[in-house]
Amino acid sequence: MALHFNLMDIIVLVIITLALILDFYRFLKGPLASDRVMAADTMTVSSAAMLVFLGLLFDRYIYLDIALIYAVLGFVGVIVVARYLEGGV
Amino acid sequence: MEKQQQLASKPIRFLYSWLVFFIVWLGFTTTLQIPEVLTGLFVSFLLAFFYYDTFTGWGFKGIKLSNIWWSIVYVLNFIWLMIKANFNVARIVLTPKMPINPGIVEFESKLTNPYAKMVLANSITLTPGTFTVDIIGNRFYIHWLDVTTVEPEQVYKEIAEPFEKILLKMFN
Amino acid sequence: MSNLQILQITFYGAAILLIAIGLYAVVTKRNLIKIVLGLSIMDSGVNLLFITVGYISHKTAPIFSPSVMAKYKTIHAAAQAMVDPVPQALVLTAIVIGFGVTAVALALVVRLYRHHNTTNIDEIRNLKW
Amino acid sequence: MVATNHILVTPIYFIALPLFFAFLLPLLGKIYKSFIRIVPGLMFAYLAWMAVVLLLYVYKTGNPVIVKIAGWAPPIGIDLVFDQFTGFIATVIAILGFLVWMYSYLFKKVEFDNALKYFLLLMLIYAGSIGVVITGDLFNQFVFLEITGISAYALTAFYRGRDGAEAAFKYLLIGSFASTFVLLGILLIYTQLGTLNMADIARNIDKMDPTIKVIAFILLFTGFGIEAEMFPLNGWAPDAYSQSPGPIGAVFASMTSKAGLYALIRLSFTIFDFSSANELLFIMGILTLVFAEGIALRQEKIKRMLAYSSIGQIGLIMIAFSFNTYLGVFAGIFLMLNHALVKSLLFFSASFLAYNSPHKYIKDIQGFARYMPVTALMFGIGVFAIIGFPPFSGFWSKFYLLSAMAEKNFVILIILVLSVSLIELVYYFRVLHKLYFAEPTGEYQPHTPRWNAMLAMVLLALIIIAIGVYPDLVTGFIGKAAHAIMDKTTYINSVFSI
Amino acid sequence: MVQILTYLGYFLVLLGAIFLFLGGLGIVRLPDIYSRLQAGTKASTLGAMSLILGVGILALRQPGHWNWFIKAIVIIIFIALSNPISSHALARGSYRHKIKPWTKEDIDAYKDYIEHEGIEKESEEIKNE
Amino acid sequence: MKKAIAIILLAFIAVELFVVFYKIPFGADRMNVARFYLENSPKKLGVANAVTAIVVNFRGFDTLGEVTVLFLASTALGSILFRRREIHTRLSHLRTSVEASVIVRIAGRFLVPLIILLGAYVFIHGHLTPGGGFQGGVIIATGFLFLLLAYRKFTIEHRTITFVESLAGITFAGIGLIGIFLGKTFLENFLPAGKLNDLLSGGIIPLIYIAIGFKVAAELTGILDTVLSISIDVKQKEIESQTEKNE
Amino acid sequence: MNTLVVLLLILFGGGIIAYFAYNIHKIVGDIWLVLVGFAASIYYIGYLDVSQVLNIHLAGFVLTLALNSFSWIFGLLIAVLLPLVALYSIPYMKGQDRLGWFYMLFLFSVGGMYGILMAGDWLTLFIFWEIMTWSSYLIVIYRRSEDAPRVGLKYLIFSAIGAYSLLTAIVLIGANVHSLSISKFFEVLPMHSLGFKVLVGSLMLIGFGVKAAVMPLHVWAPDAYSTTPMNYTSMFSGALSKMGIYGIGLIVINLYYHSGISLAGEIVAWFGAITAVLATYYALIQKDAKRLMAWSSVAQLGYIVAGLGIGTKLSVFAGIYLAVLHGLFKANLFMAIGAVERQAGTTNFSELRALIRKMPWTFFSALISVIVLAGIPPLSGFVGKWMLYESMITSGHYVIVVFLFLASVAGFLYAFRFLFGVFLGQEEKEFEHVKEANPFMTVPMLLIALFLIVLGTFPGIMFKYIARSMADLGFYGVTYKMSVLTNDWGQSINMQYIAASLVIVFVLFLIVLTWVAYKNSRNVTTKDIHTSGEPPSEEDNYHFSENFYRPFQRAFAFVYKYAITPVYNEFARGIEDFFQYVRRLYTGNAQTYALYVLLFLAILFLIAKNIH
Ligand code: NA
Ligand code: NA
Repeated sequence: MALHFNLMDIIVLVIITLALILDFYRFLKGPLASDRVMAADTMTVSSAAMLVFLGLLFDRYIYLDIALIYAVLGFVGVIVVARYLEGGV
Repeated sequence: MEKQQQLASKPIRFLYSWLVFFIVWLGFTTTLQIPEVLTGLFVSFLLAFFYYDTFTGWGFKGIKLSNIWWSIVYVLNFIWLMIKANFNVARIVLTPKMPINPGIVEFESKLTNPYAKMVLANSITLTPGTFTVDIIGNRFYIHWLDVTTVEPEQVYKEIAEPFEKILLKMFN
Repeated sequence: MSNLQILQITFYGAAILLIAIGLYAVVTKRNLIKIVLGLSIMDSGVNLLFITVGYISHKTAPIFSPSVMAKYKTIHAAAQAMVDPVPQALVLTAIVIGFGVTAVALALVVRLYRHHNTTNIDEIRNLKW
Repeated sequence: MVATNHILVTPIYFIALPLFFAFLLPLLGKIYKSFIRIVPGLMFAYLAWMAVVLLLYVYKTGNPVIVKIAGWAPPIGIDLVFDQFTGFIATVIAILGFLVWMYSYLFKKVEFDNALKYFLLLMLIYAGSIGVVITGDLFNQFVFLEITGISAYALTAFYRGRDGAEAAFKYLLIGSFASTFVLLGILLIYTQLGTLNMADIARNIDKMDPTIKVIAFILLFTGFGIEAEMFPLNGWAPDAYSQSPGPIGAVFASMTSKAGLYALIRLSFTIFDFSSANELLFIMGILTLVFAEGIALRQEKIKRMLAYSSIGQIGLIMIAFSFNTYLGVFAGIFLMLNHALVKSLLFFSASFLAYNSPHKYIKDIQGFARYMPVTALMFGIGVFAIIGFPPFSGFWSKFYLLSAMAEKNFVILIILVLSVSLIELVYYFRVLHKLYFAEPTGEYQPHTPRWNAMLAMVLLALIIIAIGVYPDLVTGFIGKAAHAIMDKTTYINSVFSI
Repeated sequence: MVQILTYLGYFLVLLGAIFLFLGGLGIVRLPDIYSRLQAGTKASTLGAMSLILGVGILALRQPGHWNWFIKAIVIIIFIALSNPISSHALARGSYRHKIKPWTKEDIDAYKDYIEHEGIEKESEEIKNE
Repeated sequence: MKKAIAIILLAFIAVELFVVFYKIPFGADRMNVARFYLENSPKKLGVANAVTAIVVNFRGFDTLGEVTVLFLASTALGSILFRRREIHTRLSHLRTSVEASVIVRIAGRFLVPLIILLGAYVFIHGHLTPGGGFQGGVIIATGFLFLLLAYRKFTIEHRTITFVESLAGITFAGIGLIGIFLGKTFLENFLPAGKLNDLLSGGIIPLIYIAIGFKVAAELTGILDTVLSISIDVKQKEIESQTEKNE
Repeated sequence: MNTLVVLLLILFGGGIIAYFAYNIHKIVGDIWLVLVGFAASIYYIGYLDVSQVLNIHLAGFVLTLALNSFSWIFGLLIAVLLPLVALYSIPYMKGQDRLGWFYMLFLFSVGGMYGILMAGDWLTLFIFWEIMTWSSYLIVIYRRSEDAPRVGLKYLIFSAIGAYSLLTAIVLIGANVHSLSISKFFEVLPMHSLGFKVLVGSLMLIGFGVKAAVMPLHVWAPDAYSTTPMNYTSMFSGALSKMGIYGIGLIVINLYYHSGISLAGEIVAWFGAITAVLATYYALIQKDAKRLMAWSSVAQLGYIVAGLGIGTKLSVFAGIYLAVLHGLFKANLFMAIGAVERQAGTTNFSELRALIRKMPWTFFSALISVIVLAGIPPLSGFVGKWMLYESMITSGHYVIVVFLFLASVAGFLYAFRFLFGVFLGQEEKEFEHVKEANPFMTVPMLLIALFLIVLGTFPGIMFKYIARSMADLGFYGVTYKMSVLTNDWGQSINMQYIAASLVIVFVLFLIVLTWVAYKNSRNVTTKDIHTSGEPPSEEDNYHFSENFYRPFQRAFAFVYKYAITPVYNEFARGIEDFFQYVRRLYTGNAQTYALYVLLFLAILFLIAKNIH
């Protein structure tokens, strides 16, 4: 597929990637389960956004659907852990 | 628990749910092809059949011109507050020493409608610098990144009031 | 070393590493939960390998969506520009199966824990010889 | 509406119907509780009947029945191959399925708290095993192997009072290794040939890179070897056999292990073109045989003993196939049949003999022959058949096996196999003697089987004796089956002539 | 028109990306889970919303891509609805999991509730139902 | 010792595997039957998503097996963990003693139907988009998971789950069998292929995917409910031991 | 219909019906049993068409039923014994349960024997061999005595060793000769390599040798013979063991002498001789009549094997003759022991004594049999031994003759011991109420005794058939007149001459002896007054049947020390211990199993790497 990224696109992608790296750092470091879940949730949102942006770059409408589903799953995942933490599971 | 005082009649609530679901369906499909629309009507019909009872209490009653107006006002207001607060957080994060004074404070809300309370809570949460830890009755427990006061009255003024005054009008 | 080679080493290496890590966890970890996690990791490694193998450079997802059709005009041309859909289909199956197995494994762990009051695999050895 | 050549799609019923009824069963149970037991039975009966009809059809016409699923001819679509070989094994499984059902029909009243789940799992393990055998697609085989596996895990852990969960966990662990290796093997083949159809792979196998081919073979061989209970990959097997409900031991012996074996055989005979595959099969067969039978000699628990014995039989079957001669393959198929029949009878009777004993020690059932004469007799018939006394069916398979060895002048091997047979004889007759001569310990109450279980056992015993007295009942089919599995070209051609 | 859309779109996209980055920085730097929830999740949420809206606007440049915009709005609405809820739930869960907030001046109104009436009273109520 | 052996063995196996896989060029086109699938899923089946065409039609038999695996897993879970569903339903109030926060509870009211709607959207469009029955089913099950988490008293009627999963399973297998009764083969398409990228295209494929969607949703929900109810057993045990002590 | 099949049907069908008949009522069963016994016997002797051949195609093999003169003579032995044993069984088995089961197996085993004799091919032979084996095994364990598991397993293991050797030989024949026909095999055998001949021959001999109880494969025999109900032991030792002899005869003559490896025959002869000697010495030290006779059987079979092994015309002739005789007298002796067991309740020498007054007919028939056994002239045993010694001397096997002679002397000793221990000596009050056995038991015994006397007087009656069977084995030109056998160098042994002159006198002498012994036996108890009411110690006992040959036993202690049974036991234990150790491979830890899998995979990878 012929890609025609402009500079702006690349800057945006780099920034998001950096954000993801920071999130991932927290995910690895923890130290608590809550921290990891929070980091994972942040990563979910960030990567959903990135997915949407990539959809634009690749001209793939489908990526939007994927991003939406991704966000939904991430959301429920956090709720699961949250409920587990408060002893509600 | 979250009992509605004055529920709309079942058919109304059903129709309302159906309509909302159908609109969301259109949002999902983003097309107006006949099969898609018909499928959407059918699917939202089924879904409304199962969920109208919990999905809405008042049905179309909530949709008044004034309500819509206040909603728009609320959203714009919220966005503005959010952006403002976000820059605030950006400042905190980017400052090497991180000038924060976190803590959990409380205030009493004047809202009675649970939906309104939820909107308030979410708004507080979405606004950087604060988030709702819990709601007990009318008491809101707020985690505040930079606590300036612990007095509930003051807290209410600083955190909740900008939202609540519009919300009171919205959910009148 | 070409880009493709780097990608090849990275992806194959990562996938096989995942498999090996999974196997290692299964073989050495004492905790049943960790063993099950090991199994899952193993599965993901295999799935990653499948997806990797299905990738064809410079080709697109195998969906003849309106935009794709608008771009390539004919089905044949579009088909020429797509990656191998089979590994994706297979992986979908493999994932679901892996999920099923993992669910059963966890259920077994729960029962073992209730029965033996431990999740240490070394202490669960009523059956031997 | 129904096509005139309806028989040509019937193999699909072996999979579609169990799945269909498995899905339907919960609903049927709501309508009338006994449906959950009756309906599977009707289905098993119908499928057993279908299997025989289909096998006769294939036998008479000489043409395999090949179903292209979803209307796509192989290698595009998945195909089911019901030829003389796969058909024979499928028929054995189908008949055993029916007998296991009959045996279990009332079993649950006492022990099964949830008949629905039991019969569901039974139908699925049945569909899985037959699926492994009749599918013509490698990945599809993997899917069926997993269905078989998961049903087996669940059935192994079916009883809560025992160590079923432990056994099931071990099974699952090793089974997951199997699926990983199988998947990797399939992937390697796919990357080389771009196809998953067995016949397509077989005819193009020389296009594979030799190294990749070898590794793919090894991975698949190991994976299927685990399911086939090959030594040393069979650590899970004795536990699973011994902890599962009684009839499930029979299911393992007659269905799942057969499915694994079939996959191994198809791999070595059709898909790959290594001559060393046979050597591997040979060596592993011998190891499996010797270790399993030797260890069986030292077992104190009846079901564990039967389990090791079952594994030993698998080793014997592998040896038989490894000769790659007509006689050897013939013997192997005969052994498969016998193993399915006889081990089922043994598990059937043993599980009732040891019904009330929690750990199933052999000493727990001593003297039980006086309380349960018929059940004990059934066990005895099983023992006679497995030892290979004429006129029980085991004799013929043993004779063919030894003839196959003699044909290759493997005198040492004959002596080895017979020595192992001697070991087998010793431990089986020890049990028999305990059963008949020792004083009951009085610790456990005997539990006489209900009529349905009795009927299932008697039917099995009659089949065993009938085959023993008149082996021509099956030798015709076995002969054709042996030709079918050995004739790679015909397999490929018939798959692609559809 | 296209130009306006481009500038507006890229502005939002860039803004979003920056907020995502700030969020990441926040969750790395801030001292405890609650503060991190403050900075991280919300900056990220805002960032994501802004970025997605930007994409929706950028897509409008192409003819027939209005559905992108709609879908983007749908996603934004979903994120706006779900994210505060998950953050809140996580905070509440963490607190009830006895993870103390990091405070300078020991400001914790919630502690009183949890310690004096909180969980016990709640479960008492549940039992009496 | 065990670790050392494991490391040596695994290192060797991994290296061997890597060496072998390294022979397979990355990103190269080695399609064989896949070529046929790509050309014909739009042409003959009218399915835009070739993966879906493979999953539901060309290799639909695999998918039937896969659906069976899920069904099996939910049955197995029930069989491994619980004796009687009735007891479990009766004691479901023991599932948790902590109520979810009011925010979560209210959110559940309007988010869950929307999540379910999304799931339905995904599986209904399985033949057009990367989604499908499995993905849609998972999303719907997620919605129910949310309900289970948010409402202490929310119980799922297992009868309903059973009903849905049975019906969906029968539909899948039944659609396959209809092919036979129409003189074709199992799972063969007997409906018009339709126009590419239309909702009403792909013959029986969307029907099957819808069935799969329902089935997966029901099964996963059942599995999740079973898993979440594990604590019931534990709590029941606690209560029992306490009453024993008191007596 | 093929008469051979009819005979088999009579026996097997009869067996199945007997099961049900006995379950109806014992009398019905007994009537049926006797009917079947006589029917089979009469059918065999009178109606069987020996020339008939039946080929059955089964499982891809041709199963052939055909009888020849050699096998016919063994069949005749069975035909004689079967009805008599059936009659004998009626009172003997009175009061036992599961009679239907017992007699079904009984008839099955007899059917198996006939099947073996009729087998025209190795497969048929093997099938019937196994049927005979397992039915006899089930009879051995029929009584469910404490010993039964051990004895049964021992019998089964040795049977299996034999059967598996046989099976190995058969499949080797099948693979190399491409036919399982027995006659075809012997026809083409000379064309095969020496190695093949030796291998197949040895395997066959091991197979048949087990049933013939040739040392060192005899271990099972004493136990099995003595544990089994005596009515079956009479068939067991009388007829069933002859199936081994039949097979050895086939092999030794056809394989070794007709294809020129006579050395192998010599070895067989040596095995037979050693068996005869050792078993005899073991018989001497037995404390129980059953076991004594069991050992005696082993010894006697040794003679026969030796005779067959030498492989000359006369030795084979003698072997066959002795085989038939042994069948008769040993059956008779076991029947007598059975009668004693039934009437006196024990067969232990230390308990038994002086039954002669109580059971004179039993004594008489036992006496006749013992005389035949010991080879005392003028009865038939003497003729047999004479021929055997002569054949050996003329063929130069002096050492074997010495061995057999030693065995013969010792045989006399144990025969005497048996008679003395059971029937003679001081009477015991304990046995006061013992009566003579039921006529159904004594009459068959006496009938056999009568046969033995007749055969001793007119050996020629048998010679006719034996000579015919010799022709089947390829020994032509055995000439005989009534009671005159021409030996190898043309001299004739006029049996009638020897016999007739002595027999009448001898019989008279015996009658007198019996009568005198009967008269003179006193009725004293061991608690006689001379011990002053004290229980007599062993030394005081007048009746010293216990430790009868203690000095002898001491003298030959070194022989007894080297028994073979411990060797077998050690071997078995070694195997069990080995697998007890191996068993630990299955550690119970799933991770170990997983490691095995990885190890397996790694090894295969390694091998693959080195191949390519
Ligand atoms: Na699939
Ligand atoms: Na799809």
